[in-house]
Amino acid sequence: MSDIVLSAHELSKHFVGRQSLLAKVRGQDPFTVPAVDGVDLDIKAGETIGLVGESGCGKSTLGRTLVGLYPQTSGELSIFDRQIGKERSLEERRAVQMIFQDPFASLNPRMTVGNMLKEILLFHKLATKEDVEDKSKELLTLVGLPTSALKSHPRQFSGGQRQRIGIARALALQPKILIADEAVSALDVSVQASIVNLLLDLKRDLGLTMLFISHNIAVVRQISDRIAVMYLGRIVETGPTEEVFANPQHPYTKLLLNSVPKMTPGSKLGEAPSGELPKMQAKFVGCRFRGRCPVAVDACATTDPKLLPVKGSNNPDHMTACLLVQ
Amino acid sequence: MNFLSYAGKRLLQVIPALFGISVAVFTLVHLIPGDPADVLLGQTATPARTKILHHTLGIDRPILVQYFSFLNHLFHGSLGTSFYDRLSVTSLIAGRLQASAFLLVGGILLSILISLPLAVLAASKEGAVRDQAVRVIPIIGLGMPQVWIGIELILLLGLKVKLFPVSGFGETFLEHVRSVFLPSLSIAIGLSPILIRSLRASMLDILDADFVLTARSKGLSRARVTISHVLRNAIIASVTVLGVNIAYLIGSTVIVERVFAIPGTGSLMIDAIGRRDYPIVQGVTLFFAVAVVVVNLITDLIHAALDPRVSLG
Amino acid sequence: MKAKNFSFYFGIGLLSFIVLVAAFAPWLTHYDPIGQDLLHTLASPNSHHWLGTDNLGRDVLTRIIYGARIDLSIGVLAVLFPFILGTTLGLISGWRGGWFDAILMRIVDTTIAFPFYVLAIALVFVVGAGPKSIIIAISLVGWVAYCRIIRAAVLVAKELDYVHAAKLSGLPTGRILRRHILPNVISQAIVFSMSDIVLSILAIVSLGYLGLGVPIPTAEWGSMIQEGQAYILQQWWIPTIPGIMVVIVGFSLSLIGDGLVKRLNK
Amino acid sequence: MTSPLLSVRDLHVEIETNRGLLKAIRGISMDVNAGESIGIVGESGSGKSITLKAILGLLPPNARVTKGEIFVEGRSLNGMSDKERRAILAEKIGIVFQDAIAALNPVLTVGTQISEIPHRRLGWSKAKSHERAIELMTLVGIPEAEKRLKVYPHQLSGGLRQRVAIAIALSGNPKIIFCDEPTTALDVTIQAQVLRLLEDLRAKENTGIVFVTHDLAVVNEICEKVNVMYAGRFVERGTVEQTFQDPTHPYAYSLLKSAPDMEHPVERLFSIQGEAPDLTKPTIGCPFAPRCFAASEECLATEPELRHVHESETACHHATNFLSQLNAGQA
Repeated sequence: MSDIVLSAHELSKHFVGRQSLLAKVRGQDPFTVPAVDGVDLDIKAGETIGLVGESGCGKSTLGRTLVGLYPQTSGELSIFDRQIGKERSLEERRAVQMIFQDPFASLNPRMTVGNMLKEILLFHKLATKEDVEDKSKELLTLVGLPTSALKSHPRQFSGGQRQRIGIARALALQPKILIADEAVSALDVSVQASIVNLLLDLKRDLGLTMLFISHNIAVVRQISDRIAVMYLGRIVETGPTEEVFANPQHPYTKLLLNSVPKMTPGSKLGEAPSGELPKMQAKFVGCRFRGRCPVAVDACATTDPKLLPVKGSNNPDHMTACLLVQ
Repeated sequence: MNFLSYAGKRLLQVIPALFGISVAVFTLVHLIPGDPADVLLGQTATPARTKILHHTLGIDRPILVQYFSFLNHLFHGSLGTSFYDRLSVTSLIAGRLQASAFLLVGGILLSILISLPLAVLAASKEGAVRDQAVRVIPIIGLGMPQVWIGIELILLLGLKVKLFPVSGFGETFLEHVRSVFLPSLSIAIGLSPILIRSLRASMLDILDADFVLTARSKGLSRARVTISHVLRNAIIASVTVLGVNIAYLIGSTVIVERVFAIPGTGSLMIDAIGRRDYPIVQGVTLFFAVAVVVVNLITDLIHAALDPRVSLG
Repeated sequence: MKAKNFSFYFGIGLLSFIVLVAAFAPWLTHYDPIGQDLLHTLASPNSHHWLGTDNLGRDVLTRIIYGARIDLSIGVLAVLFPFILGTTLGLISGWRGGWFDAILMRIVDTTIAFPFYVLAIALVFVVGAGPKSIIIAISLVGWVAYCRIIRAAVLVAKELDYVHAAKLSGLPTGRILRRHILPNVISQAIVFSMSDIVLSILAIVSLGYLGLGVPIPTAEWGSMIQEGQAYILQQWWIPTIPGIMVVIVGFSLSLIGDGLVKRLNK
Repeated sequence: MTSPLLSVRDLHVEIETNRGLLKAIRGISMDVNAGESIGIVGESGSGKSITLKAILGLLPPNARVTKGEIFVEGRSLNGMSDKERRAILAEKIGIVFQDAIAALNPVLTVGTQISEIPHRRLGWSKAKSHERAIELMTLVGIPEAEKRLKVYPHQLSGGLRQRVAIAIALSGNPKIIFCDEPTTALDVTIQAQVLRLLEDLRAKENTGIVFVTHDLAVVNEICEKVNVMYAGRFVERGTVEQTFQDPTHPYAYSLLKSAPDMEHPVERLFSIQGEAPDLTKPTIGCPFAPRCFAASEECLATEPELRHVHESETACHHATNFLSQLNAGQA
């Protein structure tokens, strides 16, 4: 069994705009938004991949397509080399779980924490009536919560504690891979740190494989082994974290990294990037970053660059989708 | 130009609703137990005469054919003829329109006059005594039957104090207004609890909005902030709230016309019910439904005209 | 907050008082609600008749009490069926969407286009007067409100992450609807049902006034107002008191409704 | 030394909530001069954005300033009529909120809103005000300003809306702009543009900035001085270099160590246990004591006042340079 837990090949998810009856009758093709437009991604067991990008780049849509909330429009998805279709078996569902961003909307307010965990454990026959209580307590301890939490409702917990409950729920199904969609973005700095530490512990103790989606680049660097940078539905650069941070190759990655305010004392604002955040168009000709790219050349207008290893880089994993660097 | 295209688009969307209404009204009348001929002929009914009457009334044809002839008549503006006085329903309704129109306009104006100031007063300081006081009105007011409000107004303002006429519609414009005042007031009192509650909520949203803070931070006087920032948003909110409650308002005119004996379309319907005059019941019900759809369309268009966020594309 | 709880319990107390009085009517008043006493017609309130007698000599207080039975029972019954039908349809159309939702929304749009009273009157006219047909008429119109409230709430709820999580854990749709969606949306329908009972009573009263309600001589607040209108000058209390009773019932139900909003959305 | 442009003395604010009376601000004092850039950093519930609103008198109906005095160029605002007070404050201070779509009136065009102060308050003619609006829009970097006068807020992107909000704040040519988390809702590259804009304004127009945020990195790059706020009070004040390099208050120190640094990932982030205190209940002793690694008996008894420790001011009985001690292996 190969060590690639989850792999996507040429994966796309296009949202079709609502079309008035009239437009349908006239046969106009509806306005489609290619939120995810041909993404290749392989996640190895025990690895944490950080997926970064600005709003509208499609990182959350990619996450929700991988987990199965959105059916993919085209391309293949496979877990341990077994391809999964649009309808997933229970087994396949259990394999990929998600932690959500908003601590207040990710837990059913009407259910106690205990009932929530019991419901899924019993449904998937991961526990029997007798030992479901103990199993639930184990999960709570695993995420650093008191076992007394079983009897309380979500409203009695702080933001950080609710995220821990969300993690416990995801882990209850013993998933092969966990997808964290902006899991710490709604938390204060101090609470954020405790959740990041928890995820790092789980990775160490359980060998957890994770896709960590976030717009917060400092947090992503803290937690990821590998980084993937997304822009307008495509991965434009990917590679080991230290490698990408040390010498970013794709112009957008460079722009992104030096736009981030730094903590080191004395560091002052760099040159301000120009241009607006572009809107998603139905079709792109040539490289999608051309409009804002400071080093664009004529060729960029015609060829749509693929994700290829960086020229002359000693690490084959370090890939980028830019003509000038392949 | 694109406001007109927006209006055109909205008009197109109204057609399915009108079609649905015509089907509903048609089936409604055809569900009536018993045979209209029995009612019309009464004791003199004989199989032969009933058969002839069925034929003249056209109710011996298959249901679908009847429906299309009903639609056909509709397109030519005829809602059939009354069983009793052989007059066309359309002309009967037209005769009563003026009274209903006065009542409706009076009801809307008084509702706004009562509800808007109270809602703004309550929303100006949430939780204050005046807010609590205004919020008691809907709690008590929701339980007031329209009929009862009418009768109490007759007692208090009509008979005891003789300020306003308690029935009829009068001849001249001035008499119309005076005689429509009490019924409009009773509609307004009936509707205000609902309006106050939703208007207050919309006012609170506006007054809590950050742009009011921005306006105040500009050092503008309270009056200026209200006029150029709060007012326009408040009007948009009021139009929306009114639009939603239009059907309830038009419905209450039926009752009020009966209580104050006003010769409006509502009382036309009630009399027709007494005499089991189906075509009139069918015609007036259809008229009311169309009226609601039209008024809703108007409030939609006003809202679109006032609120730039409504895309006119 | 003390005040908030007080008004909630005051509402419940008031309503239960009225319900108890209506239930134990025969023990509370020995008069027959429709028994005529033509010797003492239109008597003003006195020791025998605390609220006097009406134009047929019937004891007004007794008719008010028996009237409560009719109006409250019809009011509640007329809300039950729409609550269940509206919630179910709203749940399905909110969750499934597609053609089911499109058709249902067309039906809802058509029903809403009719002013409530006009449609109720037409329906009672079709189905014939009497309590049973009033309940049918109100129910045929009333379910629409519940359907819209629940559908709107489901459309919001199904995008929340705890529903996504339930889907991801492979729970069947039925269970997700039953344990994750319904408990969170039903509260809005329950709160609305409080004011809906009042609306139903108002409809009964109005239908009674138009002669389409509960047939005379049964004691019912609407027909009492209608009959009492003629005597408004001298015996003003005959049409006024039944109206006040409806206001009191409305008042208590509104208090309960507001109290429920606090409790259910806590 | 001329008196500071704006100085706030011992500001107290209380808010009525359904959980009781919340003491949101328990004594804040600060001075702001033209051209200065001061950061107010704190986590949610620390009271940082209420401070700005309290100074400008923009508190919601259920909140009140219960104590404290505000001076503008040495003149006290206490005892002034509400109208007078608003006029003086509006002349000197502009404000930018976090969510520009909510802070701009949805039914008025961008041009009208920017030209409102010149036209309504400064009494300029309509034409002159529109002129000024275009000037301001260009100043804040809105391309084709002329064409965008007639546009409505919902038709603009997040970045452009925030620039309009800044243009409005500048329209009364204030000496200082209060910024309440202005870039939190923006993407990183757009945030960089807006921060650069604020920096240029300070350099060119000498417009001071009071910047409220929870993002320590932003304060590090744009502010000269910083006030770290906790439970309604400043717990540490000083220059950014000093405070970031060598924090002297345990909370400031912990906050700096729990924020992930883009350039120096660490093995494990420092996380502060427990939660911020509930300010509807009276606080005894130092509010941070229950979560503080350096807490002692004394901390539970009396709440420390701000005092000078090295170059910064700190409200802590055991204030010391934790970082340097740590490096020297003592803490």
